[in-house]
Amino acid sequence: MGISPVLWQFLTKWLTSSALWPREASTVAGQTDALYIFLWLMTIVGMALVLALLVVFSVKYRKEKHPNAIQIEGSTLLEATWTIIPLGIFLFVFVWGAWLYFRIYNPPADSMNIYIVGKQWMWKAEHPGGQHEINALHVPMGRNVQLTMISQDVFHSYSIPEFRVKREVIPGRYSTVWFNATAAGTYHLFCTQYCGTLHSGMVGDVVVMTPSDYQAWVDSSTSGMSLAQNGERLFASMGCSQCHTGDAAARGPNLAGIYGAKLKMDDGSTQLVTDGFLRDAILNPSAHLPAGFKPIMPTYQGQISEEGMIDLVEYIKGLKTNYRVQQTLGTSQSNQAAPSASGTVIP
Amino acid sequence: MADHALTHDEVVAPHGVHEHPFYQKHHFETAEQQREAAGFGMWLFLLTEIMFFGGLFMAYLLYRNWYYDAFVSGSNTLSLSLGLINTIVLIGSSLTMAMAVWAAEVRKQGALVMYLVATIVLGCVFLGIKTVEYKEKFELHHVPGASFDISEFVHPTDKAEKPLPVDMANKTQIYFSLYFAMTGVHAFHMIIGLGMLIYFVIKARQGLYTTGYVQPIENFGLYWHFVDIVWIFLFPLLYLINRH
Amino acid sequence: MSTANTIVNLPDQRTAKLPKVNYINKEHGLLSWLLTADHKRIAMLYLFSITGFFLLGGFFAGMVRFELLTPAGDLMAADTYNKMFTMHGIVMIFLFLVPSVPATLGNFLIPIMIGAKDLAFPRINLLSWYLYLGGGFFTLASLVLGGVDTGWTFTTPLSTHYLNTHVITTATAIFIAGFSSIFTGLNFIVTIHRMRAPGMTWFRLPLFVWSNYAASIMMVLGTPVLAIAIVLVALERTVGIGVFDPAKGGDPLLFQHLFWFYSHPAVYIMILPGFGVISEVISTFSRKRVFGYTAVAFSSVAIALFGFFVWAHHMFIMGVSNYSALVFSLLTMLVAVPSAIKIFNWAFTLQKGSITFETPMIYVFGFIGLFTIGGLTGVFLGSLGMDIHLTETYFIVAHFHFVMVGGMLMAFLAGIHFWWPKMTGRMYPEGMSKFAAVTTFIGFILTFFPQFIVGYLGMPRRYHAYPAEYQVLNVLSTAGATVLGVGYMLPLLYLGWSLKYGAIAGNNPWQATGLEWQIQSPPLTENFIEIPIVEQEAYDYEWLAHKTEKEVTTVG
Amino acid sequence: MSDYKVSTKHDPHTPDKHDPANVTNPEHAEHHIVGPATYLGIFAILMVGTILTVVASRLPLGIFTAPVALAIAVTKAVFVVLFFMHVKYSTRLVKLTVAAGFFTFSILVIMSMSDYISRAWGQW
Repeated sequence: MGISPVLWQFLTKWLTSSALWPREASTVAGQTDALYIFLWLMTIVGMALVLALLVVFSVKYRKEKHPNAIQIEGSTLLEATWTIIPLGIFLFVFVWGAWLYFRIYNPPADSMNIYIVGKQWMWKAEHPGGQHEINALHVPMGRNVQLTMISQDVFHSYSIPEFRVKREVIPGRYSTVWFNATAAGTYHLFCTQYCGTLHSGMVGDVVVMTPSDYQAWVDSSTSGMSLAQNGERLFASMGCSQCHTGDAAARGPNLAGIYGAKLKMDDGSTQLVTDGFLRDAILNPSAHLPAGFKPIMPTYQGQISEEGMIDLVEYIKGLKTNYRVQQTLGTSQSNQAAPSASGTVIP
Repeated sequence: MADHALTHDEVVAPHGVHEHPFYQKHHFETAEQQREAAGFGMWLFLLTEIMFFGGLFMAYLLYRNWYYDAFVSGSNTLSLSLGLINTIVLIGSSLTMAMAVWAAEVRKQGALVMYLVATIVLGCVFLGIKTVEYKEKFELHHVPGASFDISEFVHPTDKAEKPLPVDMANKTQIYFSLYFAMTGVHAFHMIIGLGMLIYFVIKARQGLYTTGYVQPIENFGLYWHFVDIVWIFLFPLLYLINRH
Repeated sequence: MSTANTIVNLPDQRTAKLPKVNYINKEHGLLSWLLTADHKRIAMLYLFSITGFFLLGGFFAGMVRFELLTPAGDLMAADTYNKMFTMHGIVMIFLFLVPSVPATLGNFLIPIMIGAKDLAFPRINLLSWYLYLGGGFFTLASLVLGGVDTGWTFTTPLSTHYLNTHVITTATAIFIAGFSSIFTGLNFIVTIHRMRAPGMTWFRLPLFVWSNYAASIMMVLGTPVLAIAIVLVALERTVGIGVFDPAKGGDPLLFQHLFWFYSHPAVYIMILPGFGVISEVISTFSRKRVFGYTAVAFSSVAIALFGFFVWAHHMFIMGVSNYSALVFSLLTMLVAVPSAIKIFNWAFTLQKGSITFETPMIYVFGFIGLFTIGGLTGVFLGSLGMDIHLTETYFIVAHFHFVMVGGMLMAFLAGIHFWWPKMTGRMYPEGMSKFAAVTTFIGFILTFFPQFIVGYLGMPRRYHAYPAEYQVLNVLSTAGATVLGVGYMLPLLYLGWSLKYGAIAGNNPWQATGLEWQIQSPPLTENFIEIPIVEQEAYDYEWLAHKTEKEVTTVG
Repeated sequence: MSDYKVSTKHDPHTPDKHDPANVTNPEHAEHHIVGPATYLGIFAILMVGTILTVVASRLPLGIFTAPVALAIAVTKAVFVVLFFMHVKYSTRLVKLTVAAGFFTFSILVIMSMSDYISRAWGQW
């Protein structure tokens, strides 16, 4: 029975394209592969050593050749050798791996941010400009891209093998990962944390485009409203602007420029305002009370979807002045409704 | 009677050296070996119990740190007096259990039965009070689940209580989950213990444990004291988080 | 068999008979087995039941491999596939690997090896078996009722809020099986501490006893944490207590902490007893004391101790603190060292020995080869940066199968072949068993080595359907699984055959030094006619030669 | 063989002592009977501890509330373990077992909390 032509085709494809490792399509891919190759060398050398010992001893000391065993108690020197050398190698691997880990999980400050929402069984990507994607992610080549990810239901895991990048997407908490794609093309996107029936269907494509192609894509796929604009509408409709007016006498803290600041808290601690902090402060305000304010803010747990939360966070992140907040407030107080035209004005 | 050490021979081997006491299993060399094995085995079992409760204590520690205000408010709805009475009752039952072990060791059958019965009575009192407390929680809708109600924490009837913001009040459910899980598992251990105590009373009345065969009583004592120790931690952790 | 290349020394088959009285024929009837307190009979009960569950788990593995033959999910529906790999994991881990060596070989041998008549608590030992059956019953119940698809890891909140299958039934199964394991461990620890024969000091114990002791400590300390985590999952599902539910303020990672606090040590619970088997076999067939006895003994204890400090390496990408991950990764590197020590000590045991290659020894060579790869690929996963790409792919599947199947199952089979003559009094066909050992080894490599590559290429684990470019490697893997299946079925056949037709083994066919080889095979109900007084070290072949010589002169 | 009872290693003059090497039971401790007087004393101490812990919870101790409560609970537990559970008079092995339990529990708590506490360090 010959090899079926289909199988043969797959075999040649496997051997010619990605025989032992997937394509290196990000800046960390090469670094991960270097560690991987080092680790295999370690394995092969270790394995060869053990095999050599087994074979040589088996041949040399088999019963026909060596009928009487010579008892040896042990050898402290030898044992110390094979304690210390592996220990040294493992510690070296630890340092190398730790370096790589911190590199992959520490996004550079100048990264562009894309939000990812995972749910059973699809990936939603939300670009700051308001572009939405399902089971796909378009990114420009040569730019640092940070993904801020959250799950709506269970644990998922965002994995792009060609980038050697993966991180769990957690319910109730933002997690981040970043990459810098180096080669244009379409790559696999997998959910790697088992998440229920259609786990293996939670896949998609990561499309890396040249900057100009990317710009063209951005322009053609906009939904008309940026995340921040959506956030602004939510900010008004949820009543946030009633208290967070930016006035010195306001019931809520001034949010303009708050992102990235160190906030003095009611309990005396200091907290850095991050995406995660903003999200938690909206859901559990009393546990995130800045100094000098009363715990009067209601919780929005269960009232805002994760996408809405992202809009709000993105809005507050970009909030530099309270001018528009006060304007909106003035309008809504007179109209009892948020102005529907606000989306058309670019802040 | 003052503490004193009896050598083993005086207790178990009054007739001749080749006789084994009736309770010695034949795979043991000596009764003493059997006794130490059983005691050690019991301790290992308690080790697993430590880790079993340990998982719950770990969860408690985490959420108490996260949701301290909710834990304080939740804790303050528990009845301090009932908790205190129960603590005294349970430590009292530990005392009677310890006395039961002593009675078995000095072979006083009447005293042994009396102390075991006293332990049962105190154990039942504890569970009775616990039932009253649980019943109150059901009536107040403080049992985690669909009917859980936070209004008591948002608008406390007791004016001395600090009202909680809604988001923190929601977290009292975690406090009550842990309260029920911890006291529930504890009460479950007590129910098992009471069942065994009844068996021991029946056997003790037949004189089984006052012939030198102390080991079952002694091992059960270890179990009962362990349950007591768990409560010694549960009482301050659940009832007394911040009462002032 | 020529005496030049074997140490097998069987009694004259024309006159040899099984001993008239032994533990198997002392009492008759089903009840005498079901109510027995004899550790050897309980070991046999375990052997039969875990073999049954191994076959069941193997069936699920086969179904998984067949589904993966093609990229599309065409053999079964997605949820059926999910149930298949879930049941494969649960059955293999909780009902096969955890009890495999301790409950069968350990149960049979530990009392004999230390010179005791039985375990300290024979009736608790029987209770363990019934609890095991109870766990098995609930597993089967969940299967019959329609299965469960949580994966063996029960990840919250998937298992608590998002699945509509029989999670609680399965949780009950694991809870009960956990207590079986606790009681076995407890029994071993007490027995090893309190029941040793006169003269049997700690450093005269066979290494098999040491490694089972270390595993028992982990069973006793780790399993209860799994039990409480499972209880909380059940409460979360039924009542909605919220401790693992992010919507109510709970932390789903807390479940991961509690779960892996047991389930990482569980890996060592599974492998340590296997290490013990390897030490016994390699010493016997090279006629030499294990190189560096103390180092091997202490490395088991070191693994048991450090094994409790490394669990979060299963959670490196799950959102644990990066600093915490650093600590756990460092400790993971440290725990790899004792295993490396063992490998080299075993290799050097061969040096200047007088080596023969009977079946158990073939399995041991297979073990050393596969476990070395399995162990070193563990270093890949313990290394933080590497773990990001490798975890949750087929690489990790390959890694733990190399350790658990390549390591533990090989060790289990080595042990079964080594002690079969002692357990049944009969030998199995040597040629056939060597063939099975080699088949298993080849089948194993073919099954799992391609998974390292397909994993690095990015294929996620637990995928029902996968991109077409991974097919070649999956086909190789499935083909290998078929070979592996044959390799596992063979022992079942010839061991069964040997029960009736095998050659009479005599007391000590391998001329091994352990106390178990100095008594009749199969042994008496209480093992020893006279409690031995131990004056020799473990693996003292000169003592054995001297003793045999004396017996020959006395008889002659 | 089941009726086999008397082991040959027994020295008839010391029926319950082990062989000279005493390896079966090297950590043997004489069995000690604790009497009612001790038990009552311990009970009194536990009662005092119980009252103390209630009193302490009503004092404004600030961040020391929990440590004080735990310290009292640990002290009470130690008394129960040492006297009610006879660990003071037990073998080294039993003492070690008790210690091992609390050690493993502390691993669970410390290593898990190391994650929770350091999550807020740095922000990524």
